[in-house]
Amino acid sequence: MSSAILWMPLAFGLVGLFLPKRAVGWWAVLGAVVTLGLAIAVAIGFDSGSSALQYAVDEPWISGLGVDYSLGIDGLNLFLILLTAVLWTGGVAFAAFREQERPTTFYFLMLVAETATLGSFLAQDLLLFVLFFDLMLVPFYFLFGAWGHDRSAEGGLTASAATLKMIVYTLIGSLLMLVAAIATAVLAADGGHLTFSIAALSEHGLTEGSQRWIFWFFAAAFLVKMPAFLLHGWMPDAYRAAPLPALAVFSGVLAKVGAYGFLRVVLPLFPDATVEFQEVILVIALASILYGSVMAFTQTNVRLIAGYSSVAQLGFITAGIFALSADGADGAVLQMVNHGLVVAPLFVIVAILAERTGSEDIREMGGMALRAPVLAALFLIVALATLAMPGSANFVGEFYILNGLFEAKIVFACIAISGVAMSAYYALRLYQQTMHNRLPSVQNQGLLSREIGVRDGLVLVPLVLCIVGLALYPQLILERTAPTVDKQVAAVSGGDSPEAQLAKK
Amino acid sequence: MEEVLFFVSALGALGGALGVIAMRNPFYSVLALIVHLFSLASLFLLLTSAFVAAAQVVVYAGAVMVLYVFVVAYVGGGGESAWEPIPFQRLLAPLLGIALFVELSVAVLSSSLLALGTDGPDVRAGFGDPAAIGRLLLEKFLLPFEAASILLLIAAVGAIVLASNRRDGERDTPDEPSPNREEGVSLSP
Amino acid sequence: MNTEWFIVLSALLFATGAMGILIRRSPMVILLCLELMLNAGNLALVAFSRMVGNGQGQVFAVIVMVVAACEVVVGLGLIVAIFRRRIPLNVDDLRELRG
Amino acid sequence: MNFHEPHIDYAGISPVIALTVGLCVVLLSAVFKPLRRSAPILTMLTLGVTAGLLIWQWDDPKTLITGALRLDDLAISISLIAILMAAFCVVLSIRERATEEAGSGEYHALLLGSVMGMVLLAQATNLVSFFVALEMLSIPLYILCATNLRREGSLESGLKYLIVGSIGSATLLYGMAFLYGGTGATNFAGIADGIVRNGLDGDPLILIGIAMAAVGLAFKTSIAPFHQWTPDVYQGAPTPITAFMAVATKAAAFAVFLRFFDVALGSQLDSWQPALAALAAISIVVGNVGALGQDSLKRMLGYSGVAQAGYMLGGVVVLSDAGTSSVVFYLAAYAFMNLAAFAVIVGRERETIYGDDIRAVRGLGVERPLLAWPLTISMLALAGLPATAGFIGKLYLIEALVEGDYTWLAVFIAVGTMISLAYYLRVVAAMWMGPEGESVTGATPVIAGASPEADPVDPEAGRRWYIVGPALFAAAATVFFGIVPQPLVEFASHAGASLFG
Amino acid sequence: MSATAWAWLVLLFPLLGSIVIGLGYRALPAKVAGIIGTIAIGLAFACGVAALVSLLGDEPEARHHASSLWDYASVAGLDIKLGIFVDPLSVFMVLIVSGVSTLIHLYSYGYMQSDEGYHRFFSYLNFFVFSMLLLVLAGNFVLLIVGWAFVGFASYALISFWYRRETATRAGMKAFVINVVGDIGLVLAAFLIFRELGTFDYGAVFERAPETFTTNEWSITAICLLLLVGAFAKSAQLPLHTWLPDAMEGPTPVSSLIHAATMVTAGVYLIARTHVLFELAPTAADIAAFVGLATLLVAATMALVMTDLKRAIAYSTMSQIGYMIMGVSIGAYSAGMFHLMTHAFFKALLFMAAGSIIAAMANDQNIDRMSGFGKAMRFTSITFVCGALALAAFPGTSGFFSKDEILAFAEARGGMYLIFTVFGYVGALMTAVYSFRLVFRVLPGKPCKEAQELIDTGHVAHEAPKNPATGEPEDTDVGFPGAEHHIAEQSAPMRVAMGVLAFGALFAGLVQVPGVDDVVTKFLEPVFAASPLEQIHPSLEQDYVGLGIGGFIALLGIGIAYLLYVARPELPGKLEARLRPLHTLFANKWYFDEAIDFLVVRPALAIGRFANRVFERFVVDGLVSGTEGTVRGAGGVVRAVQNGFVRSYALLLIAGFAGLALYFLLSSS
Repeated sequence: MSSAILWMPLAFGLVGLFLPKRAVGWWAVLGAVVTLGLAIAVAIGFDSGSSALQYAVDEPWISGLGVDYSLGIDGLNLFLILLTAVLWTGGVAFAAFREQERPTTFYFLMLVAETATLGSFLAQDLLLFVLFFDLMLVPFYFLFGAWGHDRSAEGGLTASAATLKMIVYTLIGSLLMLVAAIATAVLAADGGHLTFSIAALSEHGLTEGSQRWIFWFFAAAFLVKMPAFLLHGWMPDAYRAAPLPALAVFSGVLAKVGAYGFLRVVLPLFPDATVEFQEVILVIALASILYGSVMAFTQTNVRLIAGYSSVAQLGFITAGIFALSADGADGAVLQMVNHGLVVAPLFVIVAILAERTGSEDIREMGGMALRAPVLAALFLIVALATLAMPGSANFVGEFYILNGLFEAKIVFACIAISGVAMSAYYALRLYQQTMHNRLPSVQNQGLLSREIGVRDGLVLVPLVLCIVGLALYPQLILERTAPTVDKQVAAVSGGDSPEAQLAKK
Repeated sequence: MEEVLFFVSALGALGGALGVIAMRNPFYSVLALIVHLFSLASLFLLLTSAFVAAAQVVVYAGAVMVLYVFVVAYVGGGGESAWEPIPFQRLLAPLLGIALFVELSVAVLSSSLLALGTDGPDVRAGFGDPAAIGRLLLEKFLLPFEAASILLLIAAVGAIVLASNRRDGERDTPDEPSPNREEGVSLSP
Repeated sequence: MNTEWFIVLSALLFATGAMGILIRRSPMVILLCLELMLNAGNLALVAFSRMVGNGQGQVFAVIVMVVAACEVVVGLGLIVAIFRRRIPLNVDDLRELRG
Repeated sequence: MNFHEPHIDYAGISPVIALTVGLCVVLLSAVFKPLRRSAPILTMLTLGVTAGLLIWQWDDPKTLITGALRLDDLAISISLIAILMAAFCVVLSIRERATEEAGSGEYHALLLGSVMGMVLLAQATNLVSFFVALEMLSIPLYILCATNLRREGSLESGLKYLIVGSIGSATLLYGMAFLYGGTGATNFAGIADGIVRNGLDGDPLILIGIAMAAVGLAFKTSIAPFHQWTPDVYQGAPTPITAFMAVATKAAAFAVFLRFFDVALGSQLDSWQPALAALAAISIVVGNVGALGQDSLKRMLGYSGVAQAGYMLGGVVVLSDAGTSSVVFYLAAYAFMNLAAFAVIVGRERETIYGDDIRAVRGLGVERPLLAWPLTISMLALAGLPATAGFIGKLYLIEALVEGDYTWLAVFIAVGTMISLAYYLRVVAAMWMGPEGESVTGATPVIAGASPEADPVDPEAGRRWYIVGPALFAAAATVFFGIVPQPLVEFASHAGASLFG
Repeated sequence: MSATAWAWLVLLFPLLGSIVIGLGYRALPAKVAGIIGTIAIGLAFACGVAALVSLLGDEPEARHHASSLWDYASVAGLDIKLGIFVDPLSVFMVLIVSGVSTLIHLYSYGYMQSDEGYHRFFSYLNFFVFSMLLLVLAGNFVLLIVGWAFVGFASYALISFWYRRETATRAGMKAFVINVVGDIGLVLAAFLIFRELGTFDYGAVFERAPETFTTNEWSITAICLLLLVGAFAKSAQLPLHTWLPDAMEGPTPVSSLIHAATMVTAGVYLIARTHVLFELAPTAADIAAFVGLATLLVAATMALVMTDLKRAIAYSTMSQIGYMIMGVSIGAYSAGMFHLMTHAFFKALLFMAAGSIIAAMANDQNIDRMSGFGKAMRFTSITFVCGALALAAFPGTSGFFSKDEILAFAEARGGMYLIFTVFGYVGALMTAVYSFRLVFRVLPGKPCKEAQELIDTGHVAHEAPKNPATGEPEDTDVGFPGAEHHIAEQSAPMRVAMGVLAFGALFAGLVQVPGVDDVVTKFLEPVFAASPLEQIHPSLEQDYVGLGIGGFIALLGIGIAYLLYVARPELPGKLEARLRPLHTLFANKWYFDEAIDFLVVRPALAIGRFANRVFERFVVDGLVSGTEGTVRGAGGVVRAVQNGFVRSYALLLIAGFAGLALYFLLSSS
């Protein structure tokens, strides 16, 4: 089953290469939908409450190097997989509604990207994880570079330059991670049988000394991918260059892989180092929250507002993970899903706005709610979710994160929470500047204010419904993820379960 | 006696070598090399390796050098301008030469290998004579021997490929003689 | 006569050859310098062969001579070819490829 | 005089014999007019037979001709790689200007000669055969580089290669002399005992010998700082030849590198290991930074070759089973990656007026997808991105390095790879993301298009089977072994085991 | 049916109404939407009554029920259920909220008629009511926070209802952000509570708190202070009050419902709800009381000088809430809640009346331009006077009793609490003055242009409406009352609403007249029974003395107002001239906005600019370009060395060899 989910998009993509140009878009949508169906089936069949791997596959792949093809689903990745499937369906559909140049290649790459992303979530073998982690970038390199926008006119970079920056920057991390991963396996095996299976590796831990540097190699990869403060240099240019359908899934899912990696790999494998460097990472996370928020409410380019806001959001997630308490981590996982569900529609809306105004600068937008009440309503919901309005699942996520952080490191929590206020400001500012106030200029009013079409509605509404649904019942995710997440955290926090932590109170 | 011979031929070899690199005109360099080769041959004799000495004289001084002379005569030995285009080359080249020499000699002199200090064991007669070499060539070193022969063949082919003028014959005799041509003529005996 | 003497002499020749390559610009002379280096190697081989008292070094030397001859032939062939292309016979002028 | 003829295992040397025969036949074909056209076919035949004989000898190690050669899986695997490259070189040479210049027969004969040198070098276990084989490998290449006689660049590369190469081999020879002097033996095993017998552990004489041998080999494998011939020769030589020597020379040289330093000098590990590691690091850096911003693709690949050699040297440094296997694996992968790239370059060289300039591949994604994909895959593979053999190769190397306690070198490889992205992806960008506007066959470019040096343009070259075929095959293999590496890993581990098992 | 079941229904109807109207914004005709909205709230009120009944059904000490639908988010030891908590306090609030809301919906039904955004308005309004009810019914702190934020959002949406008014949208943003600050306070409080008590559930918290905390220990004090942050932000207490006057940008019914009657009193409710905690942290409670007092006085001073009708009333709201906060903080819980109720009535009424007048003035809110509406709009002016009387605590009106109960309690508690009584009366005086200042400025005198028109034609045709703040024309298509605007006075529903409230304003006080009856106190008894402060009861004498003083002050204030604004109209100008500095201070709202702008907004923007212009460019990008530059530089070196001279290649080769050899020689033994 895991394998089916993993390879389905690729299979469709390959077939798509031989279809006529007109059909290929819909074929890709079909592929995404089928994958989504499988993912949902898995989610339904998922045995909540158990922290064990389900739908596990484990075949030797390169026996010579101890690399196995082992996949599996547990609370940690279940909903991330679902998220991936959902967002890709949305993104591909959104693209399919529009003319793409060189469609065959475009959709092929989109589907390859989906497989790669799913792979990095499904992989239970450290090296397989690294492999997919790197592979993810390749299709996006082409998507951003070949279908992206050339910003050199606006004093930005050309698409290819921007993406080169992105891929080099992000691969810095992941190549070091490759070394680190191998080192982990070799040191753990120390002469014995070499294996990369994460489960097996977490059995016999490494010495404190080697954990230290290996931890940072992994951290580098994950923090860049998020991106975290000071490592986000690639983000603005790449975000401005990227084609929106691809960007929607990119910032919706790929950023999460970093956070996911911390939970999946770093915590169980390098517990001592994790504890040792907890503060350092927390500081970085905090910086990301504050810096991201500040930048977000000074930007005027919608893409960058969204981009920096996700820097801040990922900061929250990281903070939650490194609270090293069960509730913090639970919140982090929930928040990963939420943020994905929020940021993707945000970019879809950005695309719709850009189509109407012909600009991505909020100073040139405004007053759209008048003729497009539905769009306004959908946008409003998304915006409120973005600012983690209490009552939204995002709030629950942040609440858990901050609560965990509050118990672990009270000061950090108090600083971090100021990010919430700022998020309120920038999210609402984005909404108001585009939907409310006067129309900026007379001549393009008709263009400005147009209701969204049924097709875009088909993409946007389901996503918004997901947001609303989760808002009503976040427990849906929490109760399934909690067992696994708590296990991962227990590996670090000296194995006292949440109940035990509670008993201390 | 032996010493004298050694020093004489050593000086010859060295002088020849220096001549090669000092002479402005390639033609003279070739001649200097021939001197060098002969004195090497005598050194080989000192080392009781007659066959090598003979080969040295025949192969080198005989065949190779003749080839050289022909080519030099053909292309003409243009002298070199004194101007050195590469920065520091003039400075570094000798330094490196000296460094090499020093390092190599240090390696030899500071070696703990006792045999170095000796003339080597006294060998039975016929050491290094054609028969001995021949046997070695046909027994132990059969393969290199054969390979070397193929190598010669290849080299010959290569020389043909590079130097032959069966394609574009017009290129053989340049319509206006190349500058350093007369000189070559004047040099050719 | 000590083997050391021979080796030191060969080292000297080797260095001389190397130096020659570095300072001479005519390809012919450079080829000659290469010959010097190879010959230095030969001298060392023969000297050692005498020292250790087996003929292998001498055989090696003989084969090296063959190899040297091959190099010379090829080198001269190249020189002729270059001459045909009316390129001045000066290695410093052959620097179309660089950077 | 009593003469014991040496025992000769004809099965063992059958590959060499086959090559020799083939060489002579091809050479004769040049003489008889009617046979002129047949030279390529004959060459392919010879290579095929040789390959077959080698595979026949697989997994049956034996020492040949009084310890001159040792035919084991390492030798065979390396020889096979060399033969593969040669075969593709033959295919790519169809309609190549250089073949006409040199004459088809001679050209292919020289190629076979070089292959023979490689086959021998891969098996050499004796200083003399080592030296001869090395020369037999090099001398034909000196000539082949120059065979495009009309191009000044070609001649220049030939001469440069000859001069610097001869210095390299002279140094090597001198080093061999010292080793022989120190141990009184010429075969590797003998040298190993000699060092012990004469108590020369760490003796300057031996060490200098090692140093000089290392220089000679480092030169052949184009390790910095002995690499400088590489970019020039790669750029100047006819592209099929570049493709051939880029991989085959490295392969053979690395084979003897491994064998010589393991069998003969294994005992001196402590003294040469750090030095070689340093060299590896240096060439990783030099190669990668040198390749940045190169407009000539062949030149860029030359520099990247330096870097790749640095990676592989890592496998030699650790001197272990895994190390050897990883080197062999990487060489095999490298063969495919390079092949795809060079095939495309050959094609574009012939159909555009830009030669091997990066402009030649601009907009290739739209114009010639069948060439664009192979080049893309090869670039990504060289950059070590996943789902290609390049990734597995790096993985293999890094694993060997970490096991050999050379993690810092592994980190160097990672860093180098990052830098390399900048120039590999530049090519990819040119193909897919280049400004669509300018057409490739536009106005005459700045480079001397009209001069007599210019090769005739064949606007259809990008569609010819002998260009597209190899490109697609190599790209497919690159991806295949990226996804199903097991067979290649088996292959490589045999080679490793043959040296250490 | 149990009380909780009814309570769920109370929540259900407004929500349904909101959704139905929202989704049917195209299908439903305007009137229908209005009717649905009103009915939904009416039903909510009915269910509230039902809940009350069933609650009165059981024993006084058993009058609290918790009920939950499903686990909202409860893993890792957090117990967050979707649960409500029904007890007299919440039911009391439910009744006030739903009751007043019903009337205001009724009023809006008429008032908003000519407005394009009719559906949107009612959808928002219903959603607000839902949120407010959720707030009061919430069974745990998390849900409280949810409701708390929802009302904040609803208020934002309604303040910037005319979303093409820059002033309106800005005001909305201000309100929202300040409210978020409040939410953060609550969230942190919740964290602290969970950390100390391990639960968010009201019942559990109030149970465990007394045995967990010792009085005034830092943690409980911190909790209470954080709760206060939330309460102050919501109830517009100093210094978080600046959003309230701006909130008057919204349609008048909104001001009357959200920013007078219900939402702003949430803070009072919160303190009453968590009184258990506050009694454990007297310090915090006293702080709250003092803040309340300060707000009461400061706001009153501002109300004295405001020339904007609605803003003046808004300040009076602040000041009245000051009374309530003061009351509940010093322990006069039932008194505080009682004042909350009466205030809801008369303040809602005042706003409605003001609304009618403003509508007649075409949204011009400047009282300097108003006069003579007494004749023009009889009904409105009568109700207006009723409201003013109640606000001024005219003897016998509802405000009279409720306010004095608080002050009397303060007196009874004695000690430093006497301060509150004294200043309370000072505030009362000002209250009387400013409330009748409004009355005398607007109603009597020679009718102004609009009023005159009204008398003549019965309705006025205005020129296109303009934004009084900026003077730019409103674009009426977003739902701003159009030019041809029938005067609200005539529509029946509004009259009904105002009538009922006027009745309430005048006579609601009679439900507890000292010595006669004490319905509210009795009803709320069970909630506060445990609290020690509940034992304090002002004696009857204290009560009546208080009432006397109160009545006298009220009359005095009205007198002063009459003197100033009717008998000697020139006096105010003189006074103003005399007390120039004081007046400017008041008129400029004590410079609170400026202070906040200087302390918070500007620094934030400055940081943002720095981050953008300097940090991002030089540090973040510098990191990238720096590395890149180094690498490329190295590349340049390599290529320079590759100079094409074969001899220099040879040189490097030999040099390399020399180096290598040197290394080996040195490493040789």
